Amino acid sequence: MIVNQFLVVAAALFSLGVYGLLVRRNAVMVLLAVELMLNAVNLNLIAFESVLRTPEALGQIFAIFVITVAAAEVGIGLAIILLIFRNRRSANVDDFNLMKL
Amino acid sequence: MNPLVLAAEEGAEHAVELAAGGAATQWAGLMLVSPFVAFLLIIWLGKNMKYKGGEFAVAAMGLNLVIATILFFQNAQGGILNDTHIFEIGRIGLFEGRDLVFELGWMVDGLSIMMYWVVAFVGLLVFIYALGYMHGDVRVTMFFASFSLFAGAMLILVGAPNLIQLIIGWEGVGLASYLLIGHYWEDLDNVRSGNKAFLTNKVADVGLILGAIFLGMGIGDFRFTHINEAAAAGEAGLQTVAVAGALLMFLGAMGKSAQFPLHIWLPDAMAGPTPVSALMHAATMVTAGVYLMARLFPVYQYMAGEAEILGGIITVRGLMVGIGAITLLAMGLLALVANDLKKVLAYSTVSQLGYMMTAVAAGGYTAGLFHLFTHAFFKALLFLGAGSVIHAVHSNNMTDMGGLRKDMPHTFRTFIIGSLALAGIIPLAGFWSKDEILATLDYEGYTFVFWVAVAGAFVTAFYMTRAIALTFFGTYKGHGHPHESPTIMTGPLWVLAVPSVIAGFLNVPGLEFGSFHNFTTWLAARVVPLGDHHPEAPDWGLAAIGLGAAVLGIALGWLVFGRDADTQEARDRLEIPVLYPLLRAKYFMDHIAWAIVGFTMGPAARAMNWVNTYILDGIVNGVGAITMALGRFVYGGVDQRGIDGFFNGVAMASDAAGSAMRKLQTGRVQQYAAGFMVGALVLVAAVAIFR
Amino acid sequence: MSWEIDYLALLPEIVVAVTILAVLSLDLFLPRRLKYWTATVAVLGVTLAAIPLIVIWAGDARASMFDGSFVVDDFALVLKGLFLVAGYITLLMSVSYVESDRYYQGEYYLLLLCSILGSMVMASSRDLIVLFIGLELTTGPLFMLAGWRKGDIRSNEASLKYFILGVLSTAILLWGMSMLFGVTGAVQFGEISVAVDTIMAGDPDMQPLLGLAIMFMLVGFGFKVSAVPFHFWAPDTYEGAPTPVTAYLSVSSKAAGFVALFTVVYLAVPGAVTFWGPALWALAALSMTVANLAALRQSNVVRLLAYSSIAQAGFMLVPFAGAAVSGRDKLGEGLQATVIYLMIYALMNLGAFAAVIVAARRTGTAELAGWAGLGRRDPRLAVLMAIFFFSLAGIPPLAGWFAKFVMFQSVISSGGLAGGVLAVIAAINAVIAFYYYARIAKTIWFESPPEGAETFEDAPAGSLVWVLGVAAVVTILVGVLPDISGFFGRATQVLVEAAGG
Amino acid sequence: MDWFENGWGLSLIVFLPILGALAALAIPKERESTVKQWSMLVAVVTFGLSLIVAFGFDLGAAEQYQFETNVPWISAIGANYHVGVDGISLPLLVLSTFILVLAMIYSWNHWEEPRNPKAFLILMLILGTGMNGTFVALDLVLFFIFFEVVLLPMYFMIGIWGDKSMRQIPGFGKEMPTRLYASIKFFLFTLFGSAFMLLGFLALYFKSGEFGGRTFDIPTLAAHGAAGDFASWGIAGLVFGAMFLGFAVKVPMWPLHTWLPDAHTAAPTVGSVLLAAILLKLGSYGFIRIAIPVLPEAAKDWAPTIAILSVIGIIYGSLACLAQTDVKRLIAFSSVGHMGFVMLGIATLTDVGINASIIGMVAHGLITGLLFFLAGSMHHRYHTREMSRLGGNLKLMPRLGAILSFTAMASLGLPGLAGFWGEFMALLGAFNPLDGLSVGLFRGAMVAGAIGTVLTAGYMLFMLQKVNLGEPSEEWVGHEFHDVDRYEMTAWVPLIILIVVIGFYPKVVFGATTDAVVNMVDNAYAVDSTASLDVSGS
Repeated sequence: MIVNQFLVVAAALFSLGVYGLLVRRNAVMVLLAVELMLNAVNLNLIAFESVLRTPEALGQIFAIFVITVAAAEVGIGLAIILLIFRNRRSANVDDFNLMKL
Repeated sequence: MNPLVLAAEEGAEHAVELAAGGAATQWAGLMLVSPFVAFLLIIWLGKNMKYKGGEFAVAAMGLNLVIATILFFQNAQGGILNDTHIFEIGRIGLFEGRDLVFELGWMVDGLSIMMYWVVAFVGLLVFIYALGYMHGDVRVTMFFASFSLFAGAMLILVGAPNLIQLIIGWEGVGLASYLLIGHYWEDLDNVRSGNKAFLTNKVADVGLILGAIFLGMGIGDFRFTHINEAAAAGEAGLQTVAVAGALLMFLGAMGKSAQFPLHIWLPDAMAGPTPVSALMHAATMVTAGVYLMARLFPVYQYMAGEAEILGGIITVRGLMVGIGAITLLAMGLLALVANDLKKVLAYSTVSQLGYMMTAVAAGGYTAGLFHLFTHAFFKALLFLGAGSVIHAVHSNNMTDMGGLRKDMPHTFRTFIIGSLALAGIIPLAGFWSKDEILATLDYEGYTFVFWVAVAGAFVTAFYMTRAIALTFFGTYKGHGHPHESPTIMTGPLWVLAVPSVIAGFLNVPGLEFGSFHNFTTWLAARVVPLGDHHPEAPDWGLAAIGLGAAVLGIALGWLVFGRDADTQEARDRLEIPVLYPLLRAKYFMDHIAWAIVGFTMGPAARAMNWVNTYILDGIVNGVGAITMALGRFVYGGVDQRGIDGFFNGVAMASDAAGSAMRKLQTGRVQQYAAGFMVGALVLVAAVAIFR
Repeated sequence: MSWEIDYLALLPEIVVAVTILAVLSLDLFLPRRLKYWTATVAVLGVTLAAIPLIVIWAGDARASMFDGSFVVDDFALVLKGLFLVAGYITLLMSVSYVESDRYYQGEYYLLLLCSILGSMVMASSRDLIVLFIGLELTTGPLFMLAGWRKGDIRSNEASLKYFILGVLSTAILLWGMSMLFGVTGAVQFGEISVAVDTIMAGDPDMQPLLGLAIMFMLVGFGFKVSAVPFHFWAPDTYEGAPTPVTAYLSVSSKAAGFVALFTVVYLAVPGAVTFWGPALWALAALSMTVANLAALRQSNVVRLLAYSSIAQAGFMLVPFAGAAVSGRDKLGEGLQATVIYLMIYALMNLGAFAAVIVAARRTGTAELAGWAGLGRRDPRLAVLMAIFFFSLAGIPPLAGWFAKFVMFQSVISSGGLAGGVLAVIAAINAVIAFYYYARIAKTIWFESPPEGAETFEDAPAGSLVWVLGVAAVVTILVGVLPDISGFFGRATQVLVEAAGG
Repeated sequence: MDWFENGWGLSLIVFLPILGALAALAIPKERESTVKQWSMLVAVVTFGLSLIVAFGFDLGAAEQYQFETNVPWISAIGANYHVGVDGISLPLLVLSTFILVLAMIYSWNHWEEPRNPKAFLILMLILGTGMNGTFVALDLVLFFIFFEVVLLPMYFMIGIWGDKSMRQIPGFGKEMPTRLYASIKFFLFTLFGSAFMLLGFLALYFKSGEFGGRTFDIPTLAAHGAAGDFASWGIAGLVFGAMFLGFAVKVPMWPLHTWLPDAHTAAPTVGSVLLAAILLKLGSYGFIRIAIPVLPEAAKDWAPTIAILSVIGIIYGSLACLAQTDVKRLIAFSSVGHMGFVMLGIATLTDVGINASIIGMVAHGLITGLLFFLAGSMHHRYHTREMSRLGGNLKLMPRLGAILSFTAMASLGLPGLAGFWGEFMALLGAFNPLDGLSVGLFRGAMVAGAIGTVLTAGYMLFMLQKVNLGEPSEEWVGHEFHDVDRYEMTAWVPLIILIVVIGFYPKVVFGATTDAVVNMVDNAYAVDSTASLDVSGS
């Protein structure tokens, strides 16, 4: 089944996203890592839809929603990063640990 | 109809043979109440009266004496068999038809009437005496209030128709005793004496209370009549509880009647004012133990007496007789070396109580009680006499006295009468009662104890002679010039001297006073027949032995102390090696007692406190502290940082991933994300593992 | 198939949506000094939205729209009511807060209203896609609101942390959803449920995949309800965000997470209870224990409340988890208790936050040490605070006791050893939790105020007084007559019946 | 008065105090005397109502619940608002309302720092509602609520008005204020116990579902217990244990007592009085009202444990008293011993023992309440409670000293005073415990308990010696002391009178309790009324 290969790719993408999110220091890169994960989800949805062939093409519809929301989230994310950059002159996520013990 | 009868009829269903004795028995309840009324009046009004409230106390006792005398004569004429007035104060339904009833009331039978009369008679005289003795003392009001409290409690005790009321009265007299011993409480020594008396008695009271529970719960009733009937009926099933109850009761009696080794409180109790010693620690309160034995006589006689205990070494009766015998001799010896006049009398009292206890235990119901009866008069007389002396010389110590016979003629004469009665010189009261005890011991076959009692008689005579010699003969060694006491004090002495002389004739075997019969008959007026032995005629042979011992004692005493009572040598003659130090140290009983208390209670108390503070509280605080520490660990070590730690561990385990994973430690947000992922992975892994 | 739209049933959402538009337009046209009108309009809109809600509730009109993807039933109505009330209270709390700090008022209310709308949509969603949209609509605005104090670096940080972990959870949730879709071939809950039953009955190959899908989704919901170990964002975000937003986060956002959780597990995957039951059990036990212990160490009241709300989430999960570990036939027992707990928690937690806002404003700090002797400086506020905190601790006769009571009742009722153990863990945690609530009472009542500390005689802003008063009265009233919260519980019947089938 | 008898009289007694407290909120803080008068009025009216109940109570039917109200309350969990009194609760209800009045009289001019009479009185009134409510509640949930309601006021009383001194707490590094430690300890302990108690209640609730409907109703559950429905229930012992934890903490029984000395010592005088006089009774009352009738078989299994713990408590408490140097702490520890007797009575599971425990509770309430009043008044005057610094109190303040002596005597169980009956009858009950319980063990407990009375006497006399007797120490020479004032006298004299009256006429209490207790025991253990008493001791 070809769907398995799609799924493997999606899983790899997702894992890359997780890795990126965990290790990249620059906030923008973190944001991109999230995008990667969301796109892995999209790939997943489309791949499943290609097998399932639901009457309403649910997988594709779902994917479109995800894309839309992802765009919105990136918008929010960039806004926040911009805000922080203005205040701190840095987009490095390490710099944010004011509220510790 | 009077209110007391109405009250009695409330509980009529529980009353036994109501009102057989007529009006006087119904009014007898007043005796139990009047001292309490006096108590309240003294507290309320006493302060501003001439005798600081003593008037009320005397009046109450006067009333009691009237009632007691009427009862006494009615009983003497055979008018009263047994009359119990009870009203219920509490009831617990045990089982249907077998309610556990608590009652207060009064019992009118031969035994209680005798006690009523003794308490009222001696009490009244001592109260009157105290009006003079305590004049101008501190807290006279409080003194008379406590005195009245004592009288009331004592009457409640002797009038008790059941064990519960007996306990109330019993502890009540204990309380009064505590208050009066500690009358001069500014001096902590007196307070300690009071504590000692209370606590020693309290130890014994454990016996009384447990004994009451055994008998009451075992037999199913706390009423003496029922207990005694059950004992007389001799149900085999009751044997165990009867023996246990009897022994425990005896423990209680030992405390109150100062039997060896629980006698230690009584000599110290002399710290109270002398009238207190006279009434409570000689004539009445300390006889409560003997009274209790007599009240429960059937239990010992029919059920418990012959039971073997301690693995068959000894019978219950044997134990009791033995303790009585030890007490009568050992305590008598202590009186030999005491320098405090009151302590001499105190030890004498303990010794005489030993006689009574021995007699009652051996089966001499009448003998023991008769000695109680006569002893009350002459011992009260002696104490009051001693009080009179002390009042005059302001010291208890015989080394501060001497030669008082000229200065205090009345005191001297009455003291001599009392001493002779105590020593058992014919025909004074003590002779007859002691003779009856000797006869009983002889009849019951306690030969050894008989000779112990004879030795005791010798010792009694000896120490009394010594006391008289040191106090009234020789030269005065104290300060100032002693004066005879006022009439209000000497009057009671003379009044008491009368029964000290003649009371013995009331129970000379074979002698009856017409319709008045004699002491034996009076006491026999009770529900359960006793079956004790009554000799038909005096046994003059035994009497001679007793009398001989007494005379010998007096003679020897006079020999040693009489002529040169003042000199040091006179006293030194007594200093027999070993025995003298032993006696001076009071057989080390106080030391032993304190050692026991000191070595157990003190450390135990501290240990408990330590356990509380460091173990139990320690656990509690420890749980608290551990929780807080756990909080610190969870928050600081796991929640805020633990992912580092987790990944450090992972990194060490896996070199390949190491370098990459270590980067995880860089940012806090990413730590969180890592924690997040770990959680997700664990959940996923759980699915993998458990499915 | 029914594509008919019941506009009455949709009216609450429509009203809120219209309000959003109105606020947006007003914000555009109003001069700065009149911007406060946006607040008035927002409050008015939320209040108005409640009217159709009540009308629907009172009538028996229940609707299912968009092929059953959007349903208006008792459960949805009750939760919408909760969201509206919580939103209303948050708006009131915000008024003086936002006004005094000269924030961007119009946008603030706009975003808050969007979040409220999102949570309302979630309550009705019976479809993965609608649920996702609702969830994002709820959360998205909050990312921004958390950072609303633009100049404050802490607020920035709160926002960033919330955002990063939020999108991560979204991604994981979506990953789970996509797998669920793949396994079952459906997005509508009813259809998923049927497919899940089939798989559980006779398709062992698919079961692991299904299990993974559910686990991934649980992670997403765990983030929303801030259950341990998906709670890391909460303390920092709560501390840094503007306090009214924190209140909203701890109540509405959390409740939304619970709604999502309920609908999915009861309507979509009840058949796979053997997967998610134990997981929830673990989440409940962990949340209670870790959060309570961590809360013992807090010195900042808001941060303490953050941990407290994590622990409370654990308590809320208890009946639900207790029922779930006992098997599908017991599923009905837990939900009612959890919903009642949620309702009562929302109420008292909002009250607590309102009190904290006032106290922090007056003393100028949210550090507990700074509140010493508040009982003498402002006794009325301190009394209210004691009421809310002791209610959170579950001391009768304040409302919190009933929440705890139904929690225990439910978990014991569902029976079983696992349930019993959870009950004991919860009991011990209830005692631990009391300690830190009492510590606040101790500081404000038992300690002396610092030398020369001013006393506060004047009343705080009217809107806050109203919030505090209502919350306090209702807290006590529900505590004394808990039956009035009973209908919340009955509303869960819809879900229970669906799950039982 | 129909409404009063048929239902709402008790509710009035329960809720009047809290309504009064709410009304008092409206009185400005500055108008102290108005607040005082108002609270006093509320307390007196409540007491009056409880007297009406007491006199309206049909003693002939003491085993039945009277003045009963039963209306649905929380349908969601099946709890009803069910209140009523029977012979067991009546004495305690009257005691509770009565002590509240006395406490108010006493506090009229005794205010600990930081004063604020309004707040203090409001807390007292709330406490009143909790206490009265617990004694009349006939529904487990209702009982639980009232049981818990008393916590908060007491927590605040101790925490705000309590002992200001600092104390080194073993196990913690730094010193902390005594009152803070004591208040939190009190609260956590009780909460810990009641959390488990609640679990026990819930287990009962669900179990009852197997026998005709889940219920929290105490009489119904007791009927199930009597019918033996719970006899074969596997976890009945655990459920009893859970309730035991809740009640035993409150009593308190050894070794769960450690909160008590701290709480009592740290609490303000009136707080100590209420704590000792009423709050402790909530626990032992719970045993009698709930634990035993509902789970008679489990109670039987637990009875030896309870008896042993009680006896340990008696001996331990008394010994610990001997080591105390603080007068108030000594009195506090004495409570451990006295409540040990109460629990020993309960453990016998006989009517004698349970009656003993009830009269013991009443007596302890009166006596220890009075002792705490006295300790408070002495502290008020000497500003110390260290016994080594006191002495000669009787000389400095004859009346105070005399009352202290009297109360100490009552406390050590002197016959003729109230304290005697509880101790004596507990021992009496232990002689013949319920059939099936180990006679040997209980008689051992009896003997140990009796020995405990000696220790009690010991520490009480020791305390009198240290505090009351002897010459006053140098420190107080030339110091002007005010002897008992009229507020104190007014508060104390009724207690003294009652101690004597109950001492000589215990029927005041037994009259109400006997039938109810007999009925309870007979039902729970289906005692065969024709069986004869076992006297052989085997």
